[in-house]
Amino acid sequence: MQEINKEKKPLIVAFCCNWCSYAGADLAGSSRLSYPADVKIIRVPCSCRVNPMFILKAFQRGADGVIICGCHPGDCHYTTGNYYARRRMSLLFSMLDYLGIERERTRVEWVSAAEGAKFSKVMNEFASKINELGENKRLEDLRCKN
Amino acid sequence: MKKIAISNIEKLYNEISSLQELYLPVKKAGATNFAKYENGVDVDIKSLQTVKSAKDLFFPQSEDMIDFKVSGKNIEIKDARAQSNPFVLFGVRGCDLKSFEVLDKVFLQEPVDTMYKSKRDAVTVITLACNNPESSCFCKVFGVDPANPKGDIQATIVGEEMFFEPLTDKGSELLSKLTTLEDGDEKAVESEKKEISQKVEKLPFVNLDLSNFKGENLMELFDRPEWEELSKACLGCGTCTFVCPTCQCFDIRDFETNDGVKRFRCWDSCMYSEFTKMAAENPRKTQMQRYRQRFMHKLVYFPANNGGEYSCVGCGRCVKKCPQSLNIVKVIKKLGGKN
Amino acid sequence: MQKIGVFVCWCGSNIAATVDVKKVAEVLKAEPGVVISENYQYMCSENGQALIRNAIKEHGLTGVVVCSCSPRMHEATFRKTCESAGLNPYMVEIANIREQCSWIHKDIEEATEKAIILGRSAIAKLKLNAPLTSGESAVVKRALVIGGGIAGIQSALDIAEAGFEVDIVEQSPTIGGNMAKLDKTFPTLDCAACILTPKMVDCAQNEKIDIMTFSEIESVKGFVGNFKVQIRRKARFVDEKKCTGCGECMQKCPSKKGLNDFNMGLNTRPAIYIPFAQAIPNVAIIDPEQCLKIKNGKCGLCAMKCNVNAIDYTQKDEIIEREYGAIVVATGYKPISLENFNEYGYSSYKDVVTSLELERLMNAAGPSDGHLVRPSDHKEPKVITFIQCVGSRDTSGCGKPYCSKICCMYTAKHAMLIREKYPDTEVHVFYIDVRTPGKNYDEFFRRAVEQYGVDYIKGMVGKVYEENGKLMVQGSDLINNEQVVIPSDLVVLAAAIEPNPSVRNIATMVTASIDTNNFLTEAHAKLRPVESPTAGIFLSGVCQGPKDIPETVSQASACAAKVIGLLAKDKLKCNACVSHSDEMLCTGCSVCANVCPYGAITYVDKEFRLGGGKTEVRRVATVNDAVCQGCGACTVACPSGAMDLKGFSNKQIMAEVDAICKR
Amino acid sequence: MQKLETLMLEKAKNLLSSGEVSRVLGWKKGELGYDVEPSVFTSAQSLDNFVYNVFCGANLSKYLVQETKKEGKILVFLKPCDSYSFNQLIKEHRINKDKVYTVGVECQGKIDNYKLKENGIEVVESFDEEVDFVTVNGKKFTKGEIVLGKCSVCEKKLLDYDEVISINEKRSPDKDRFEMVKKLESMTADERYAFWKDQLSNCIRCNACRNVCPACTCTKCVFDNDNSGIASKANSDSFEEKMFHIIRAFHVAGRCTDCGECSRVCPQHIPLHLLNRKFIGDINRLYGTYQAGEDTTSKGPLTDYTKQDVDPSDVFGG
Repeated sequence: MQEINKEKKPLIVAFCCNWCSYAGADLAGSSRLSYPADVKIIRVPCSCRVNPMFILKAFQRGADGVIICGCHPGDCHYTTGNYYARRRMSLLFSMLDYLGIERERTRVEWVSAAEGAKFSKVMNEFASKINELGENKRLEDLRCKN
Repeated sequence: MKKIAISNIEKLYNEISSLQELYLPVKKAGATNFAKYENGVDVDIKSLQTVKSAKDLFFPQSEDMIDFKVSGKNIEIKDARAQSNPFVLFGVRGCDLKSFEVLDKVFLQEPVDTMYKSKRDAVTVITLACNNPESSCFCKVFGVDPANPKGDIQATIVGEEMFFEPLTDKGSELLSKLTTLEDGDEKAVESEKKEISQKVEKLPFVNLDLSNFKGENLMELFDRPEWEELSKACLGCGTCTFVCPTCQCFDIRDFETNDGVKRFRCWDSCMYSEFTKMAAENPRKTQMQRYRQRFMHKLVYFPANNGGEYSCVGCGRCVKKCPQSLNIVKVIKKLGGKN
Repeated sequence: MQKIGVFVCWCGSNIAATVDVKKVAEVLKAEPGVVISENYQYMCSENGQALIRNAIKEHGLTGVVVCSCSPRMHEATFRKTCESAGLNPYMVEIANIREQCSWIHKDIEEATEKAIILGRSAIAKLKLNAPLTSGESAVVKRALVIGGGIAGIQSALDIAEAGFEVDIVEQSPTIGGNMAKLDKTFPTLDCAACILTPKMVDCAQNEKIDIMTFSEIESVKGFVGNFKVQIRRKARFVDEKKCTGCGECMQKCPSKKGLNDFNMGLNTRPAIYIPFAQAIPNVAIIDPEQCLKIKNGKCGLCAMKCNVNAIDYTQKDEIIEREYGAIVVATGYKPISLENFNEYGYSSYKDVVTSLELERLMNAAGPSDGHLVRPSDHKEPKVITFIQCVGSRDTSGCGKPYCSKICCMYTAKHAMLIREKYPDTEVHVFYIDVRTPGKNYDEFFRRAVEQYGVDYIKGMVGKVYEENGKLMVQGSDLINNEQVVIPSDLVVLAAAIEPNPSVRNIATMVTASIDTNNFLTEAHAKLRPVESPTAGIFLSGVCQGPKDIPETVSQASACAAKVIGLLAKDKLKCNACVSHSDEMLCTGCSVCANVCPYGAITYVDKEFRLGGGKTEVRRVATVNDAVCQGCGACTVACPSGAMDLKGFSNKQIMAEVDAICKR
Repeated sequence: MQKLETLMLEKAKNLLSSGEVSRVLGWKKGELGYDVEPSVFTSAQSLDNFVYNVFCGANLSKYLVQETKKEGKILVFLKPCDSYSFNQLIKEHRINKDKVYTVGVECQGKIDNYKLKENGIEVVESFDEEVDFVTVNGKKFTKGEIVLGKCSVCEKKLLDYDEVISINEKRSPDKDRFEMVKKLESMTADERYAFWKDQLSNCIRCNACRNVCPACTCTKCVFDNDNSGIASKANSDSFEEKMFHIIRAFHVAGRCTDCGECSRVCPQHIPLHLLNRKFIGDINRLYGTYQAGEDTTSKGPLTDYTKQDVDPSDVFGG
């Protein structure tokens, strides 16, 4: 544990659907298209698997930004999953905004398996936005901070 | 006897808080609760009652106990109990003051609850007489005199002035340090107290009969069929227990932090279906059983074990706050005797 | 107590050049639960796999974390490795430290730190993994084909050819569908009946094929490999087994005023009839609305005339239940109703016809014995005007937004055939675009214009009205930029086609998804075009989208190949990462079933013990493992948290979140 | 208005005596005039305490989840707002409709006890209700002054019932239902954050909002379930207040009928309905107007979609 650099760097949790976006992230990797190491990816079968609880939990634990990536609408491996995800996230993000939590901390992007470049671009942009915003103060749980 | 003009009272708050931390009723987002006095807070001594009772100061809703720090396969254990500095609790009404006696019986008996005790020892209580008791008040039934709450210092509002009378050494010591106060006359206070007592006599629930609530009637009361109807509308929420000044049940829980575990205790409610979850589950399976437990505890079990002391102080918070208008008065009227 | 092994792969220098793999292995070794942590040059190599296998045996590992390339690359490999060493294959987690770490970061310290975190996250998830086994279900080796048009016929023949039994359920009294009504077919101009009827006969004669005409699907239950289907065999009042199709009854029937559906209502037929000469089955049917015996008990001539006693006026609908392993939907199309297109005068003038009606008018077996005459006065038309895209590519809301695809070609065919047979007839065609991609299609169209002198006018028709016994077609000529009015004898409308309306009901029964135009949705637009997203449901022909005959036949055969592939299996291995419902938490609210794209969730009333000898019946969800594909939509829709996904459980994902956020 | 009560009582007595129903779900008189409580009556005699007046704000439909599991049929009186919750519960298979006899009753708005207290009324000795006014202890109020928040914006109608008891046309709402939501939306993020921080930090996690909510009928709530990963009993940190209320609002999104019970029962007067109403407003705006509980069959907005739905990034119009 002592090896880990404790200097406060932004932390971004990315939920990627297995079929498109996770593959897109892999393609970004095999194309050597870099993005900040602040981005950590969690593989889920589909964007519709992402429960708002996971997103809040990530913020509670100290994430500064959360991004959900799925197949483009109409291309879902499970036909309709991302349509549900789209509605759920639209409402959730709007609610977070309503509570005064910076709206830029959450994002949904559709990235196909062929869009390695887009994946990298999205992550770079998102990471720099989160860097600008700085530490997540409005949805933090002080008990989790060391 | 000391006094201050109410128009000047901010000065008093400032003076007290320069000596010790001061907690008093503060209105925030439309609700009044005890909170720390700080610049800019909206002190509310006009409201008769805070939503949460003053027990919050000794037995807060949630309180850290132990920290476990985990590093690789090592665990380090740290005492996380907060040390309490002396503080002043201002604006305590007679009912809440009475509740401290009840809580002391629970927490200060062996084994002493150190977390409670450290805060209880640190406090100087300034009580406040109730100029205008409400229809939901029935503290007199439980032997409380809302005109004479015996704190370390007893405060009474008379007209545009507030009077202070020290009743303990702790009270005298604090009062002697307060330079913003001037000398006051006892007569005004006496007549105010009389007026309050007269008001109390006119309250609708002032003559509740408790005579049935005796240890020897325990089984009979337990089996009364009226519990079913009394509890029918109960939602099983914890409002009554959380606003109650004498409810003292808690749960001990662990919270996983980023580098270990925080063990804390927090209020629990016997009204919850998850309460006293044992190997299998809550032994009280129906809401009726849980509802009965709460009132049997306050009116029968507790007095049976504590020299006849009821663990209700008649503050009437449950009367005001129950979402479906169930409350202890309805129970007493049904089962207490000649009501 | 968990015993976890961590295996960090160098991937040659792919990982090792930017990630300090030794350090990663060392740091992860200190994690609670980890008993062994190794690094190796190529974990996927035989030696690397042997390292894992040995460690599993030596240390009695309960789970394995491999820090390597993407799980999309080698997850299957390492699962097999572990399985061969006796560990459940689902007790393996991969930390992607190549594609998502070493390849995108340059700084060694940074990449190493991230690799450690990804490794921790995998460990955290693995600790909550449970051994999973894929369920198995038997396959009923029989297919159901819904619809007996050319698509259904072709699919059925191909499936039967492979040795499996097939039932064709057709709602009309004969198979053959729309193709049977066509005269000639493009681009070769061979006669439709000549190529279709032999296939129909093949079906009838194939002992693997059971044809159920005048029948409808009543209900579908079950799932891939195990469908239970109820079929309503509607009463035809003629015993199919006895009737020889001699036709004697038709001659004698006194009630002859029924509209002949087969001829698009252009002529009449008796109450007892055989739809057309080559109908399969070649069996009569009675229209009860028209039959005097059935309506008022006075007649019975046909029964008297029938030598084989096939007539049964009291016959009732019958419901039979059969089991199938696969279902092919081949419900086809119908031309749209033209009631929204009054400007073309279809309902006002007898001589405004649809293209399908024209097919019958030109067909030798049609109402005019193949002699092209106007329906109104049976005179030969001298000027014929075709109007294209009637209701196709129409975004006004009156018609359909899509291109019906077949109209350009069949109109060229019609024009050509008319000019060929009646060279003195003038033929005009109003069109928006002429779309003729396809083998020999454009050549075909050009022949119509160049060789047969058909007058193609680019422009829309404003209206059709009658003047002096002529149908005046008023339209714009966009190329010459002028308004034209063509006095015509016959106007032919290329009506858009739409999915057969029965498909909606069928889609609901088989839980196949359907698009806004009522076409069935394919599992993948490009890669799985003949499968529905619902496992075991296959799409053949126009029910999936507009197609011409060659395309339909190719798709029907492709569809059959998929069905054969399924029926050839004895057992189906189900997806192991499926949803499941915690019955103690489920409230039976149905929210989960509403979002399930596969219809995998059903509800049962179940009795639960409440304690104290009391019980309570509650409605709870159950997931069919064979049908669930594991998307997880239900898990988020479920407010009580009763629904969870194996392999990607709420707790597992939250453990990953926690591990990532620890720092 | 007292006439309504008489008609209802008559109906209850008739149905009980005819054996059509074995129980009646309604409201029972309290001790102070305003402390009316929901109750189940089983005999004509017990109906002596039956009451229907301006203090019957409590929504009765949730009680039917348990009541319809019992033997026999139960008569329930449903105000317009209760009816929407009732329908939603039918849709979610939580109530057995065969065991309920529904009677829709007219409602002209129910009094908020807190507002009454603010006006110095401690015990209700007498009151007179008109459509637009109510006179309590001789003091005349316009309805807008003292009715529950949910009633001042109520647009709900009487729906389908076995029977309806109604005399007067319904009072029209005093204000726009989304007024406060819009006001919050027009604030800056900092202002909104400050507003909710003040409000939610008062939360004592008594669960009254959850337990009264007719959309919260889970056998075990995720917050009570140690296995859910988000179980919590107290707001030990400011995060947990938000977590609880966001997740709760999300779980009832598309299912919440806006019955306003959450705000009515909150001991700290947190305007919790503003969270639900935010979702309702967003749903109406983004996916077309939808009123949960208006029918018993339609798909809820979160179990439905269109291909043209906006992306989350476009929700804010920026």
